[in-house]
Amino acid sequence: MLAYLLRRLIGLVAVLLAMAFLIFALQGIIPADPARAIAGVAAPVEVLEAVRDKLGLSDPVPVQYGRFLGRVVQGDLGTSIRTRQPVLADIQKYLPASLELGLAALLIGTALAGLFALVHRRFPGSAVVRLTLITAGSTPIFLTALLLVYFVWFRLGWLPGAGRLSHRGFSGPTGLNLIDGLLAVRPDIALDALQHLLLPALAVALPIAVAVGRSLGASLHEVMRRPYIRTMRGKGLSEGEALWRHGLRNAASAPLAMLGLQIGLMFGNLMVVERIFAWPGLGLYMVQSFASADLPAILGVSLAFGSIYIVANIGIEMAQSLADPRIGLSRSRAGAAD
Amino acid sequence: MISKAFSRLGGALAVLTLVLTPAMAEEVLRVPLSVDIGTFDPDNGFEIGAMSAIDNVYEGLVEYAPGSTEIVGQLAERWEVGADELSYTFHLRDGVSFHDGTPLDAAAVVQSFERRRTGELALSYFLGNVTDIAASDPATVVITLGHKQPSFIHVLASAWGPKVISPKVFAEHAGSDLAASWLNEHAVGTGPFTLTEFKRGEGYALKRNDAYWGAKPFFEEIRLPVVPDLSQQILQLQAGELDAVPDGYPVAQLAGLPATLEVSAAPNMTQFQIYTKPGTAMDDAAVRSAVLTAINPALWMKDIFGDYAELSKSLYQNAMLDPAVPVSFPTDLEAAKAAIAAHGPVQLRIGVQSEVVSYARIAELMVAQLATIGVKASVEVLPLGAAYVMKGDAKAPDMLLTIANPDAAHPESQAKTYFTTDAVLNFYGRSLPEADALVNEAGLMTDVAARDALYEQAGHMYFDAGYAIPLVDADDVVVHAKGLVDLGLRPAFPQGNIDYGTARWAP
Amino acid sequence: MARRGGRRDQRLTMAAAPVLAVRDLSVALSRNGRSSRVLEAVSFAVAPHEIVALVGASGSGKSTLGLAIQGLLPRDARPEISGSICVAEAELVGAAEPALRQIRRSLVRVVPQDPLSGLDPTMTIGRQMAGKAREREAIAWLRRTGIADPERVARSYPHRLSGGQRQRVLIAMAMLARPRLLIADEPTTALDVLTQAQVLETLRGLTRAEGSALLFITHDLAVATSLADRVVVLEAGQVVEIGPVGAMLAAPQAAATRRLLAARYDLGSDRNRPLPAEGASVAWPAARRDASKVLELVGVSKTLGRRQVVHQVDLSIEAGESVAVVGESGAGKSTLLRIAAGLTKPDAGTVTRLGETRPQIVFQDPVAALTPWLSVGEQVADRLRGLGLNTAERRRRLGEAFAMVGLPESLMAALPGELSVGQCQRAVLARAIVVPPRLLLCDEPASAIDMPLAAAMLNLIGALRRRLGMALLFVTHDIAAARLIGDRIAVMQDGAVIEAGEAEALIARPATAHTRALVAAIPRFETAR
Amino acid sequence: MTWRELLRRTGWVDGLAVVAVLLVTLLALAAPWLAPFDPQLRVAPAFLPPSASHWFGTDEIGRDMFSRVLLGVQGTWLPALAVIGVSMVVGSCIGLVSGYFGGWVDMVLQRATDLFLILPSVLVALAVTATLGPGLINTMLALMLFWWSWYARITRDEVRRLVARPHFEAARATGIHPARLILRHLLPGVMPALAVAATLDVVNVVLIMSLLSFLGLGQPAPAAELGAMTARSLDSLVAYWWLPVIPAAAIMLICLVANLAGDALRSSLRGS
Repeated sequence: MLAYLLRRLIGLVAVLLAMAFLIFALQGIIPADPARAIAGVAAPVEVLEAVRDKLGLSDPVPVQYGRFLGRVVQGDLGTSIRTRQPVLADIQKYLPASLELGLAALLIGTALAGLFALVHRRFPGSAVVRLTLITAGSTPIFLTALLLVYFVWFRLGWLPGAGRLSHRGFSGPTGLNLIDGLLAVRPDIALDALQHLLLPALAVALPIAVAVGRSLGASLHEVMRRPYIRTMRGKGLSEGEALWRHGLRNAASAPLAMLGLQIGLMFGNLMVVERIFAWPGLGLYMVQSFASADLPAILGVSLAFGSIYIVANIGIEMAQSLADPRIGLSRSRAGAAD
Repeated sequence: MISKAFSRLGGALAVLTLVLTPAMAEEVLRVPLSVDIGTFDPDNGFEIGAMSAIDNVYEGLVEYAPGSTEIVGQLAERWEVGADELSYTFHLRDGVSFHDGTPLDAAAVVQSFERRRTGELALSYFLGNVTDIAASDPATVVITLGHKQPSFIHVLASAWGPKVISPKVFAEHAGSDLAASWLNEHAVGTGPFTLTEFKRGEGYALKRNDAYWGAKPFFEEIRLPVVPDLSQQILQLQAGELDAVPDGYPVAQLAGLPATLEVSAAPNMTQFQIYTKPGTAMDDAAVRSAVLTAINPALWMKDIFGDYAELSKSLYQNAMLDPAVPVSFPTDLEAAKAAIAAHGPVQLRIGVQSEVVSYARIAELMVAQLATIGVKASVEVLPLGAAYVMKGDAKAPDMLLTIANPDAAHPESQAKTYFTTDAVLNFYGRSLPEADALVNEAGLMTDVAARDALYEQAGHMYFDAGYAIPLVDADDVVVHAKGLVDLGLRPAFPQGNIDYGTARWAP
Repeated sequence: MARRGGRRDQRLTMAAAPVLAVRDLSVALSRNGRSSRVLEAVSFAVAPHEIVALVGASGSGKSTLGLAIQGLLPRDARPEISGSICVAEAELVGAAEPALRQIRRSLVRVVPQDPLSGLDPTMTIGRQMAGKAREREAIAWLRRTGIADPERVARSYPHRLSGGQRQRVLIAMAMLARPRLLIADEPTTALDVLTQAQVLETLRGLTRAEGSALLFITHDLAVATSLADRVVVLEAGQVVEIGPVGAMLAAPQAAATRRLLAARYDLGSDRNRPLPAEGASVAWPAARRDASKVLELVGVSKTLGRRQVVHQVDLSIEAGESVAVVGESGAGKSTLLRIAAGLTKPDAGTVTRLGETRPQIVFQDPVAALTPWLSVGEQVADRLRGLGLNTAERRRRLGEAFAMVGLPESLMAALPGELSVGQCQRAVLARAIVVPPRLLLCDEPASAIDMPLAAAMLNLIGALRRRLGMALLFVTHDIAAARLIGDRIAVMQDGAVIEAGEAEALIARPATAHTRALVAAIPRFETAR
Repeated sequence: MTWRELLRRTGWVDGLAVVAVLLVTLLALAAPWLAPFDPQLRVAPAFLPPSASHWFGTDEIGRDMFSRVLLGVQGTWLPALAVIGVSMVVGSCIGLVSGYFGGWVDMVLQRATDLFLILPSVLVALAVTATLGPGLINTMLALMLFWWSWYARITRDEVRRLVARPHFEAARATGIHPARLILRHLLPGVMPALAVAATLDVVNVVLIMSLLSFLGLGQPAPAAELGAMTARSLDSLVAYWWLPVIPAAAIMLICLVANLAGDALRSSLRGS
């Protein structure tokens, strides 16, 4: 286990280095000019040059990359061009909102996926169920989000459609308002945070739920025909018991893998949803960084999201091996002998 | 089944929401920001969205009067220009104090202006021509220029012009960077509002400065939530959760606004222009004339801007300069078609600086218009900052659609930023020395009519040489709740710059 | 339980109330929308304590009957059932699901066919046997099935256990409920000969001790007769013969029974002629032999992972000679075969092969050995490429090969999935001999299939090798098959050849205990009691 | 399993979906000839609601929406196919080499594949288009940069699985030429899994392209790409619903068809 974690940690560092390099390599070929973004549109050439020198943008790319790596190792992701704050500090500031939204979306998504899978099992081969799910899964996320805002908030007024909290000036230790509200024994805050969270989380969760739900449905369908399920039925277990005790675990691997894939796709959706719901998270920060060619910020957020993605995938691998003891964490390469 | 369950849950939560949402006090103005405020430092920040707030917290020596390009005193009650046109003497207003209680004096002005001038900050170039800033007595500041610059007073009145920061800030937070990092998110000025909340990504809040020297603002608090998505802004405005959408409300929807909303529009110095690359088919006078016929803004302006724009009369914004002879576009479409047919296939690549909606719409329209005369046009969104490095680049698009939006309401700002050979934003690096000479000559003149005549003449030369094409001057359009008045929009300020100090609910 | 009083009068005709009474049972299942009758008017009964063997070839409907008795016919197949199944006086046909579950929980238990896939791979043995509460009881039952370290096994996941252990676990799991009726559905097909004998003994011992009746489903008449009191022979969904074992062996009534008996081979079968599976047979012609060595292995060793799979093996085969290698699974015989074929390189020792045509292999599972998406003809013809033959010549050779293995030419365009198992077997052989190799290698070709098919396969291989003059290396766990096919037999244990010699002599006078055990484990045509 | 077998096993809904995929492709190819109006020209007043003369209404500047949506199908479907096609060819070649040769070749190629698989593709695609500049080619490049790894993994796993299967071993043991072994005994077995992944992937590619458009990194203005059309007219949702909704509905339809076809392939593979 420890060896596994260590190996994955080394892998993580390798991936981060590669990612940093990729984005840095891009920087070498783009005509974009962060110095211009810093100095302003009308700034004279001398000012521009001064800013370039100050940022070290006049150095060759490998030198910049080396310098960047050196700093990253020390936990310094550079200074954002737009906010003029250390990128790390910015990430710390914006991360909790994204984390709250992402976790809630994963939770809702997984729950809905289970629901979808059960509906799928209850009405196998139902064209209506399938078409509904696929349609939901192929709607552009921004349309889903805006329709949710329009109907649920604007038209019906059931849930708030923007922001994280109606209360101003509340903050807690974790930065996740829902949890902080509970920690501070402020049910009003927790409830308010939950209300604000539901719609955007639902928007992010929907594609996850559809993809994972369909995968789980298909996987269950297959597993429930395996001989060992017949053994368990032969023991007198009911359909439900056989499904919960034996089917689900055996069917978990493929949907878990799909969940991992969806987490990768979720980062893009987070940017959209955070923008539409005015949700002050890393996605929003990233989107705004695009507009001002804020490369340190783009790089920093990419690294942050990248790390989260890798950690999430390690988690998923562990969940897979937990569900099925045959899947070793070692990912053995030796062929099956004799 | 799912939706039913969900609707029940939603209904239950809705009831709670109503109970929990605090009633809005009437003295709060809520205006959304599309983009985070990067920095609140008046010497560093140039983002359009932030300027309203910065200009309501900080004040300079002079300012543009609302609704005009006329310059009036702000912290300076009056000023004189020396006979040599190099020294400017400002007499400070009495009884002004900063938000932290420090009284305003000449030394404070000098300290702030010196920071701007020498601090290597983003906006330092504003005072590039200043050689000396001195306090001749506690209520008098004397600024000395290196060479004659009649436009200097406009520089001071610009939305981005130098502001006065409390000396206490420098005493307590100077650090090694002239307090730049502290001033990113904090502010102590003399304006009608103080900055009380700075939460990037979430929003900002200003509180009324009750010790303000001027007229007491109507609103007690200004809330500036970050609402990046325009659709969301519109919905929130219609739902009454915002009081105004300061910028970007789709013009096509203005005719059908709900009864609770209304529009305040004012002329603005937002001019859409086209810059052309040398060495394209447009160098042929006949083709150029045909293209001008097709993209004639008179043919499409209303489709995009409705009643909220006017045709540009020259390469200078209409609000800045009223030309004796406006530029004219040919109108014979049949002749244009014939010219293109005679010339052979013409393809044009139109570059736009970003995927801003108005750029996209105009570009789309121009493509459609050009198609009618047989010119094939395509649109490219340029990578970030690419527009600034197009000089001499053969792969650059054939024309660039952009907004010219000078710092100040003075033709020199426009000409020296965009047209002259050494202009920073002379995108394609084109050069017309005779016209440059006229601009330089005009820059030294104090007689406004004579000066403008020279600028106009230079403008015609740039236009006729095919450097740039003025299209449309777009209005400043603010959509807001009915009854919000005195928005204090200024033509020389960026769009949507509501003056929180004057805005109020009509009784 | 609601129907308890229903048919008392009829049951009184039997000596004791039967544990299982099947009457006039007909079952139709639909596949791909087409309904077909799988069981037709089946009637039989099982008395308490009795062991009844249900014997039939594959496709005879015996497994469907087993499922019907549990009330577990696959729902996808839309079963239509008529007639009656009574288990301990409870009627199953038409019973509600909860009642069926109650019956499965306490009255009828099943030991499924395939121990490899019959256990939930994600749960420890102890948990899936009994849940947390009754783990101690589960361990006790594991011990009673002959598992040496039941505590460890209870904590293990299925994939850590051997096939025999898993089958014992399944038996323990079934017996845990002390059922009135235990159904064992071909529980030993996938097991080694030695293990098979032990598992059968365990089954018999436990059911006898607990007083459960046993319904034993098998295709192997010898296994059936060695275990059961009575035999029910099923053919094409109908009961064709029913009666005590002794009577049936002495005077089989139905043709199906006679066919099953004829296909059966054991250590007493005549090895000088083909098995009489397909009617009367004449003696084998003598094989063409000479002293040249087509294969010579000297001091061959192979290690896979940490395990030495083959250890210092010497083996040579002369032209036209047939050598059978016998051993339990894991003895290293398959690896030895792969080394002989040149598919695996030995770590030590030398391999010498004679002849330019590389040895051909016939693998264990004939269906799996054919590429599913290519037609049979194309796959056989694959080996004719690169020989410089023209199209007509190729067609002729292909036709010859098909004729030699007894496959109609019309099947050339068929995909493997469209063939029966027997036809696949012949196709595999056709591919091996279309260009006859000097040496043919067979990897347990008769072990995964029904007895009649196995007999046919042995006959065919015997005929082909004699006709084409091929030498043969035949790997099997069944010493009876080895005796029939091999001129010589080599016995392997733990990677080493422990004994080798002329077939008859070796079986008559085994030199090692292991060989003696292998010989003893072969079921014979007599009741064990 | 052959394609013949595969088509035989699909139900009629799924069979229809397979046909519909071909239809959509034809529609995309023939869009310029099918469009009733020039999609670039202003042919009517702006913001006309759907009517008999303009089935999908007209857009902000008076172009015919029906013609633009047709062109949009072309501008969405063909790039998506290209992204998937190129990624599939590149990925499957790498996967084939990796899976067939095994050993250190497999090791090296799999590490590389892993690296691309583990990078959050949308994120890097965003960064790439943000830096290279928005545009069709750049978007496609950014997507392909990652997409191949997915197919390489599928192919490799599938090849490893097939290579371990008895029929491949048996075919290899007969001693036939390696080229024939790979082309006839291996590749056809890999294709169905690839085909399933590819059809289901259309949705992902189309949605990511629309996402880039919404974030201002999609195809520039007049280009008729469905995602961009939806994203750009999103603020008209309340006033002129058809502007964003109709292109979005077209996206859904495309995805639906592709998904159903993918399901059809998948279920017939499993032999439902």
